[in-house]
Amino acid sequence: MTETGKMDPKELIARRCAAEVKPHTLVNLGIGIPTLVSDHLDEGMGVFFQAENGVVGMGRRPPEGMSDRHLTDAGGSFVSAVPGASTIDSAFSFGLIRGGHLDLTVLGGLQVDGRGFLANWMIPGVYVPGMGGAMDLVTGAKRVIVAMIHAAKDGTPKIVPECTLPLTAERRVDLIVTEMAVIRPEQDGLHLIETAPGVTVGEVRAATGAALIVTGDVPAMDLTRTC
Amino acid sequence: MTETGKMDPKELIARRCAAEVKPHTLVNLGIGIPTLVSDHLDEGMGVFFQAENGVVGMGRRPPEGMSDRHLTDAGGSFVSAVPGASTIDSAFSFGLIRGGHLDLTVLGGLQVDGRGFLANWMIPGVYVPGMGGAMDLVTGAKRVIVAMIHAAKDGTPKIVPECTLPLTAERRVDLIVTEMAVIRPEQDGLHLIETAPGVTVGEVRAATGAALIVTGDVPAMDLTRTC
Amino acid sequence: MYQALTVEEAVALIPDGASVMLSGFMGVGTPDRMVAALAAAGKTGLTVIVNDAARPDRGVGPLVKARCLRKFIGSHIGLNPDVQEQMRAGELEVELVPQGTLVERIRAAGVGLGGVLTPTGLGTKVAEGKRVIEVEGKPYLLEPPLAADFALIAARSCDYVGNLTYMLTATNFNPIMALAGRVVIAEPEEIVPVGMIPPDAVKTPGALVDHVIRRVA
Amino acid sequence: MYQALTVEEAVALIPDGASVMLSGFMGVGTPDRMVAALAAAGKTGLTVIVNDAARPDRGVGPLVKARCLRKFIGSHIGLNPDVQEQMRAGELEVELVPQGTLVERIRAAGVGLGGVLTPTGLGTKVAEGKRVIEVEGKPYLLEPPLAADFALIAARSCDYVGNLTYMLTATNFNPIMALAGRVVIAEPEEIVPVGMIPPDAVKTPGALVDHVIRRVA
Repeated sequence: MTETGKMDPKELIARRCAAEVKPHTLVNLGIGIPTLVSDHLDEGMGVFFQAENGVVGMGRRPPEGMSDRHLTDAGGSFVSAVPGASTIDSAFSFGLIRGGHLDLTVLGGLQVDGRGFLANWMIPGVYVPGMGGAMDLVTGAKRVIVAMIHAAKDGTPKIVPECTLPLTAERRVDLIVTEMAVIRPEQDGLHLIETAPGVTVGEVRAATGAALIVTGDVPAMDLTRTC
Repeated sequence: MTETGKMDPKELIARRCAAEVKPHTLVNLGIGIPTLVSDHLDEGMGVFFQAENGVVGMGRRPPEGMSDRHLTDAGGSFVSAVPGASTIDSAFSFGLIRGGHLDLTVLGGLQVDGRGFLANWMIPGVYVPGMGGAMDLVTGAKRVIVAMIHAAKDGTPKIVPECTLPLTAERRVDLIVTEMAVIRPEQDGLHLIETAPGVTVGEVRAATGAALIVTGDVPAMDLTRTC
Repeated sequence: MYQALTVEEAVALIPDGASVMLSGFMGVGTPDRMVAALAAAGKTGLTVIVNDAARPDRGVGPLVKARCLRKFIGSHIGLNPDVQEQMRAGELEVELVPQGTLVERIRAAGVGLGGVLTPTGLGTKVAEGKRVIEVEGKPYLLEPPLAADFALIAARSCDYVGNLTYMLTATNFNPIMALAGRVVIAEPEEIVPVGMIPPDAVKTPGALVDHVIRRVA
Repeated sequence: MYQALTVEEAVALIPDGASVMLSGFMGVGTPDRMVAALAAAGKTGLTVIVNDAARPDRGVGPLVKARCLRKFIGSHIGLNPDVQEQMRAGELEVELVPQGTLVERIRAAGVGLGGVLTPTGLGTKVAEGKRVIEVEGKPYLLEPPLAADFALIAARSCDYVGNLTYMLTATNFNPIMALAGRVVIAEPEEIVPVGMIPPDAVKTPGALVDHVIRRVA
């Protein structure tokens, strides 16, 4: 195993996702792993982070004592605003999302299926948090990346032939990034395009419920690359 | 003829319309005669004038040299803003209009018919200015008053059994104010409720193309009354 | 021009069983004084339209805890165990609406449109039982307008003609809900003299506001 | 971050035959420098989406006079004899749209909605050939979204991330059109350093703006 192979799985996923973020774009990061993505981006890239609650240009959590209850992220946590930030109402915020003005959203997932469809908002009878802004994000963002741990804790695949959990949208997501692999859903199915350092194609296949298309050699994730 | 009977017909109409304006309301005045209505209102009434181009709390034309090209009415003329005015974009402005937030609009008319329907935006083949905001105003305002000269210059009635000109909306307007009469369209037809000073019911009937319903004595307009 | 009301006077206007829009996002930009007073007054049977259930002590939380609600319409309830519990017990009806659809449904009611044609929710549980309308070859869900008897608005500043400003992310649903309540009650952090809010800074014109809550003494 | 363009560079981006949204209301809040440069460049076959035809020397007027337009989509043409004349001569196609419908159609395109359900125009010439959709027992006209290749925006202030402010009634269609142009070009009166426009004063976030026109030297 390489040095990066020992990386915390969530950190690895966040770092790989960061390489997908292009300079001067508008990006929305979901809660959980996606939130970590911004830690791996250079502040000089000119990326503006949007949050559903109405801020474009969200910055890091401010130092203790410098927070304000009028400036929070979509989870209600204190944030700061970068120079050039703007604040908008919820209709405008979802206008940006649904209207295709958001270049990228990185979201967590409960399941992704062979069609590239995502389920990430409820487990009937078990967990019903509500969809919040997820359905609009998956429907409207120019690019959707699902960032998630590859399999459930008990080993059950989260990448499945067809979602058994309620869908978030009928849209095919653009990329799935896990601690094991990078998978690109296309018209003909799920393409395995990278494996994590030290992980074999066979190991990814074993942990995946859906068929994976492999074309030639599958390169290892480059975790040093940025866009 | 009384003193008020010698009043300029447009002034008479504007003055009578002013009596329909209630304190602390939001009012939109169309171009032409309706614009004159504000001259007959006490500035202390707390009436806010809205213009389609996005001002709530429009004031009079400013003194020479104090105008600004960023503050105009819907005709593009310089205006001022009263204390407490606000400016809004066109979507918000028509949101107020269509959404039923406008208490009253006073508009000019080409024809009004026995159903109370208004035509005021085009004469096919002759005059095609476009509807501007008129269709939204007539559709959305809580109360619509048509302020117009009773008959065309050649004596042709403008109040007709059924509009021959294209309708502005299918909505029954609330009141018609002319220099001869005040007429209230209702479900059963047009009720003649006031005559101008010195004008007889017979004279109004003669100048009107639609049937008028008269119940008992028809009082003369009270041109001193305000709301 | 408004006579500012006490929070108790304002809350007395709201009957049991009313539908109430409540602004705020995870409790940020929620009119907390009105929420507390509604809970204290023991209102019952309210239908609340709010983005999220926040947490038990934030946003709509106190109204849930005090069992004031019959129905909750919103986009997220994941961080409020009280809602989950009352929902499972059949005491609270919950209607989950995608957030962008929720705000557009409220806006549609407020600006006199007949509904929302949105791609969001197509092919999901949200689409069940709803009409799909095709426009220029693309399908959209038809979502109906959503109005309420009352809209309770948290403003930063207010003047005595009712003009409102909001601050940063405390804006969220406020300006949209202020369009869609049949009675709109604003709870500002401060009330300033008329003319002190520049016209371009007003986010909700006073014409939309029916009542203003007095400052804390 | 933007490299501000000269007005000529910006206008060179717009090909003959393009559809162009042009903000302004009777010429107030119209990007006049871009209009003049488009006319001077002799563009042809443009479809312009604009509230009104203003007057011959204002707003879209110079583009009409220079015969740059193939089609005019707007709500009012009554004060521009050039439009009336070109329309009667069959040289200019005119589509009249009620003003509130026009702005909502533009907004629908900008915010990803499938169209507008409006009561405005029902039972009038405007309804001819259009679908009527009934929602909760009430009829509404279905009006399709309206996008354009370009949106030309007149701003008061702009910073170098493209955030825009507008002033008073020069706001009008600007913030809505800035949502609906595939390429958005802003012509500000002034360009200020990043961070000088408070977040709550921004009316169009820079993320919507593709190009900014340089100040007059």
